[in-house]
Amino acid sequence: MLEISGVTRNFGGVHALSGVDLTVAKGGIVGMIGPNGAGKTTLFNCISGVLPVSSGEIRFQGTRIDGMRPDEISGRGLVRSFQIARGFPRLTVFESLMLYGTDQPGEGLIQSLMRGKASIDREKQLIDKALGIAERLRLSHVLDNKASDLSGGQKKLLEIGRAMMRDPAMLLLDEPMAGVNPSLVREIGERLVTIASEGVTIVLIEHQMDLISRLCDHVIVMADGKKMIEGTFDFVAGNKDVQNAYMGSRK
Amino acid sequence: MNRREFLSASAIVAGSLCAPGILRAETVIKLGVLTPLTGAGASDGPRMVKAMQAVVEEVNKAGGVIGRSIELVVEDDQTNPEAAVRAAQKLVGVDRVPVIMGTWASAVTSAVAPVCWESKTCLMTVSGADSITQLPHQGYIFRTQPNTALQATKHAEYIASVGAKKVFYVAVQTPFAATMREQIASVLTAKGSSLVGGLIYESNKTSYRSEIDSAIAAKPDFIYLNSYSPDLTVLLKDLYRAGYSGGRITQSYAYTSKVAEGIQADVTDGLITVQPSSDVGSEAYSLVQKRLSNPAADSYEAQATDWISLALLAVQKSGKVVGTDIRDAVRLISQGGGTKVYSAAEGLKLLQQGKDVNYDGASGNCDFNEKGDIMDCRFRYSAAKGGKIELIKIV
Amino acid sequence: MSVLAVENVIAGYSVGDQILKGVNFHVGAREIVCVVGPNGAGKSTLLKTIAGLLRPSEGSIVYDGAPINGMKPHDVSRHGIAFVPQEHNVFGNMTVYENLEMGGYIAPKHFRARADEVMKHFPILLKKKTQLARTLSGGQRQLLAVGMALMVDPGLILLDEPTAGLSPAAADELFAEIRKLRDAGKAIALVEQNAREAMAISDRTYILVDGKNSIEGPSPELLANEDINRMFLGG
Amino acid sequence: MEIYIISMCVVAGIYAVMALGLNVMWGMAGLVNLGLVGSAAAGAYTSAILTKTFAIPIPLGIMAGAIVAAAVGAVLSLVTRRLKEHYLAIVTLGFAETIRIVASNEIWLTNGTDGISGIAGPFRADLTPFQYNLVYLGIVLLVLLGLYVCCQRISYSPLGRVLRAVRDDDMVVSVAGKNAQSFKLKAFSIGSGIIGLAGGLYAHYTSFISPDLFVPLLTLYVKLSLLVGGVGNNRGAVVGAALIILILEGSRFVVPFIPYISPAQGAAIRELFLSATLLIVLRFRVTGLIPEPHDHPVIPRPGTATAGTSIKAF
Amino acid sequence: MNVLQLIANGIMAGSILAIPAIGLTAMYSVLRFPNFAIASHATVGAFAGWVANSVYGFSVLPSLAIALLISGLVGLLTDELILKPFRSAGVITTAIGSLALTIGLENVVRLFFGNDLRGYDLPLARDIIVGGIHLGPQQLNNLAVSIVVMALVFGFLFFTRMGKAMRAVADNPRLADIKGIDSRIVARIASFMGMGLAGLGGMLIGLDSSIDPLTGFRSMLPIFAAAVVGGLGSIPGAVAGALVIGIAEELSLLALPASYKSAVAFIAIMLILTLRPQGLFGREAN
Repeated sequence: MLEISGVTRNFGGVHALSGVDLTVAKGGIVGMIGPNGAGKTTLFNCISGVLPVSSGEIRFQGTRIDGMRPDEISGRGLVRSFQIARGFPRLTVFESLMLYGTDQPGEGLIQSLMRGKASIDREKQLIDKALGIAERLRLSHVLDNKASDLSGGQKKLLEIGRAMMRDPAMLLLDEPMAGVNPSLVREIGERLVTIASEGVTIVLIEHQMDLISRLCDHVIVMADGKKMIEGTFDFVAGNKDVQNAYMGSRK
Repeated sequence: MNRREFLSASAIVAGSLCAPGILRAETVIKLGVLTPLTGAGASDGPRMVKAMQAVVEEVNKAGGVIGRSIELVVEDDQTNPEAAVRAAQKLVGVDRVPVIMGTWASAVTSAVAPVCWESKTCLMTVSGADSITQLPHQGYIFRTQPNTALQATKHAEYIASVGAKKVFYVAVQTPFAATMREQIASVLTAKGSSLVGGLIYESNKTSYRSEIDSAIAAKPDFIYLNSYSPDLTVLLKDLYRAGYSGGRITQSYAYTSKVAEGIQADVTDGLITVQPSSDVGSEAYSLVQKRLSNPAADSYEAQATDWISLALLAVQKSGKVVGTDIRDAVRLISQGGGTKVYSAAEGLKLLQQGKDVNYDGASGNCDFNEKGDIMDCRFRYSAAKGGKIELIKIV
Repeated sequence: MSVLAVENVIAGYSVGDQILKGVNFHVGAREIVCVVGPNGAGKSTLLKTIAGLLRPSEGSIVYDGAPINGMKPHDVSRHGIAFVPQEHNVFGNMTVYENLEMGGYIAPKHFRARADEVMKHFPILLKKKTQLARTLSGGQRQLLAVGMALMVDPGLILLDEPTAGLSPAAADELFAEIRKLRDAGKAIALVEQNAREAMAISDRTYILVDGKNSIEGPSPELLANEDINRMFLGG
Repeated sequence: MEIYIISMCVVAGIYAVMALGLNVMWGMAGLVNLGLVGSAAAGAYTSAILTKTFAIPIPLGIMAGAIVAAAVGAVLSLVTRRLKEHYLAIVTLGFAETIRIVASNEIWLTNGTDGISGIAGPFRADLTPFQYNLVYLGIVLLVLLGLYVCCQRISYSPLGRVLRAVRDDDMVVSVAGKNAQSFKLKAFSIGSGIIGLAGGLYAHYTSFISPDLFVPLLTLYVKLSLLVGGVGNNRGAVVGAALIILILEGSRFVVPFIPYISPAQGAAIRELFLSATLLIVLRFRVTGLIPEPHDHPVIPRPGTATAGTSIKAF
Repeated sequence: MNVLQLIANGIMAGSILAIPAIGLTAMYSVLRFPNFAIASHATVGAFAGWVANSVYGFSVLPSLAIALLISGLVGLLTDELILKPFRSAGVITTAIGSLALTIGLENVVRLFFGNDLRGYDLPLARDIIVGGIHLGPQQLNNLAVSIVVMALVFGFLFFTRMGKAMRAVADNPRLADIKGIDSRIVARIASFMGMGLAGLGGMLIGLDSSIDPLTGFRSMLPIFAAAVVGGLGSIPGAVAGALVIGIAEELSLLALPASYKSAVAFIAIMLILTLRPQGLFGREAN
């Protein structure tokens, strides 16, 4: 579904990504782990079009997407979240969810001035959808709060919720559970499994190994701007190099 | 702001709007002054206000007009047409002045002109754009500044008469800059001299070296500086530095006594200034010099003196403080066969005795054509010497 | 006897969003204490709160017998606590030597002697003395950041993920330097992702979970504990 | 007196229209624009030239002016698409100055610094000045009301939602699948078009325009109107414009009571008064007199107490 | 027209702009908002220098020092009392506050000095000709003053402890805070220095022309343009930007009427910023 070949990205001479080759098949949850600075977030930025690649190719569902604008990539059903929750501090949670809705005729000038039926109908559909997602993510009670008033964990939930508003084919989640309290972590985990079972492919950057081991069928390990190894969690965790690079017992 | 705060704020403002009306004494005649006190023209406006106030004081001391004393209501036009229109609306709407004097920038005059003629208010101005008197103003506009053709012709004749063969024209960007150039060129050619080049520059720059260089490159023996004070200072300094030694001429309103104070004398020595004037040894002009204690009273001060004098004489003549009557009376006291008078006070005395007067002003004879332009005038040429201005001649 | 005593501290970036929900934390003299825990548990926030970048809404922070909670960062640093943030911890557009000077801003008298000492300690800094800090490699930058902290001869050094983004070799080197500092008499508090390695060089470890102390104890003991290994260290 | 108050209301109304336009750009989409007089000039000149030279009806002229101004805004948005806050500010300021300089120089088109006079006003010849002002006030209020409704609708629509999201973080807007650049362009053209319309209204009201009208001072007044009224709030834009005119005009009546000052000093005190008032208002009401509403629902959400708020949206 | 002469004129014009542009950019790098009050402070400096020179008879150099000192002090005071409370409200609000302040100060000057044009008591000298190019001694003096001031500013920033602290705050305010640098004091120094340089620039502009309450406002746009083109926050950038503006305006005379001068400068700015959105010497925002 997602094919990445030979992707590099330089920041002023420093290689953040130095030739990443990997493929993500349709379905399931893929974990992406690796030490800080391994290039995981940079890779997400490149895939989502937020950063241009320096070289290499990225294909999504067979179409080349490197060089596309972020909105075009998002429009193809590839949606991401951010590691440090980013978003719209002056929008309410509800508005933030609604914003992510696809196919909104009301975003046109004429429709917004006329309050056309098409836009109102679509708005109603999106409201139902947003309310449903808020319910599932336990955000219903904060719908009218500004996003800037949310706790760190709630911001993370909002990021997931926003992404789900787009009915994505693939979700790239950058540490969605960081800073979320443990009971909710379990809940989000289950939610992700459900989402995945509905046919959404999820790529998940995460540091909590128990989560990775529980949720992911497949794990990709990144180190030094490259893919190091991939496989099942047990396979990966058993690898000496991985233990050296990630777990930190080098000697 | 909540509702109550808003209401009380409105009440205060409404109160202040009404206050002048309450305080207005029936006996006072209010005349409007609309002139730049801030913005680009701000160095000229206050001078004109002072000149007018000096006349008002003199007349009030002598008993006023039609038995009433005079008060000037001064508003700032900010040298901006938008602000000026608001100020003009206030003068005609609130103070109900029959005459507005003192607009300076042509754009300001053109902008307030419709407000004036529609409210039947006279407008007296120094603005130079020829288009102003072409407006459909029904006679309400009086411009004491000679029109471009008149000025250009007379100035060019003078320049040719002092023997200049190659003249260069430098002008700040104004509505009259380009037409003046054409007129000067044709007169010069007719007089056997020539215009070797001209440039129109942008105001408000801190240096005009390159402009001056390109002027000097044409090797002129005379340069016409059609500028306002801030630019003129820079131009004169840049000409001096560049070693230019030919003749220079400029308007007296640009080279004022204040400007002279700020520049070293040898930079300006030999600079010729010109201003419209009536006669050799014009009595009106010497009265202005005395009244303002300024031997180098410039064109704007002279014109300001004339506006207020004309307005007061016209009120006395018509016996009414009404714009339309003033409009109709101006020509009755400024031209024709009456006794020549050179100041408002003098003229008022004669008018009160039932005599006819013909006001000859500090800026000229003040004879207006049907468009409101002055018909003909002479020009007073002076030369800067040691920081002072010495009369050369009046032509 | 603790150099630093943090008691029941509650703090966060905005009202109603507390990240530290009652943390107790002590650092003794000549001791490396390391703080580990999952992302978002409040490890960095703890250090920032001690350094004065965040004002605790409750609890007390006592350093060397004097309460320092609520102080501004520059006052905290004058008390002898040197904080090395995780990112942006050097002045990129200033030279290495100028960075050291800024590190010792509050003690200008001893600047030259200290700078020489620090550069003797970290010879790479001497070599790169006149280079702009942003041209240094990640590891060199971290060394410079630690070097800047040493310029004030602090009693306590707070290090926020000093090995983040470093190559294993550079991380090893840095950890070795941290141990040397401890041996030279400094108290050090260390937040690390690189949990095992950090615990290996530290004397005591705190594990924070969701803004609260979860487990604390001597590092070797915790490292040897199977459950802890599985739950927090991914082993 | 009445005619003066009416004419000031006309001017305030035109300021308010400009403030509404600025609010679309700055308040909703967060795009700094210090060159709004450029848009006003484009609108005013277009309408003046078209109605004068080609004798087309005034409403059509004003509409054409708005369209040209919107196009100018679109071009400006494209040129500045990579620029952030302060850089955008200086470039837009320069853009407006460039338009003014072009208008001063291209005499064949704009009549240069002479300006264009005798621009037709609706029924102007058949009315007394008082009636004319009254009629024009009616027109301006009608236009203002119409635009206010339009701006409210934009604000309380999915479009407004996207614009406010662009204001917060245009990168995340892109990730949300919206072309942030095209929305910035939309905001710039809509705002610029509204300001151009105000320019046209002004031209036909006073019958005269010249390059000197379109100086940074006017931008400043409109900017201050919105800031004092409340950035991001259409009502704030209108109230702020009224307040600025109230301060500008009200000070005329206060200053004459100060003894021992010359007229030039009086003018200085008036401007000081303006600047002090603004500094004080901004100091204590940073969000303006009518702050931006908390949320902008498009239609009421079922089962919420805030369902009533969308009545504001018309 | 002689291209070299135009370039020389452009350098002269630019070097005067550079001084206040440095002040603006220095304040920006520490306080992080574009301070429009630079215009009124240029005027304040010009008038302070004028009082020293024409009223008290000081010669030009001490008058320049007084211009710097007075406008610096006024800058320090107005920043502390008026603008500082705005800073928590955001960049744009502070910037607009500074615009209101500039109108206020301009009118304070008008209130006391009136609108008359004033000139400094300063002997003018004719140009000297070097290799076919006219150079004015006064302008060479101005250039020299500009260069000395730039050197002093650089010296201050790179060789004094306070200057380095200022750079440190500009570079990374939070880290500077951690390292014990009191940002309030640095902010005061930045305000003093920035507005002092504005005042000095105002007087230099006045030396070449004349002064009135609008002296600063007239030059505000080119000063801002210089700082922005160079990259806000970069001092070499401010100098380069000022030279670009100065030279572009003069060179435009080759192809366009003089009345298009400023427009050319703005088009140059737009071109440069389209190619380099962060300005010539600016660093790319993250």
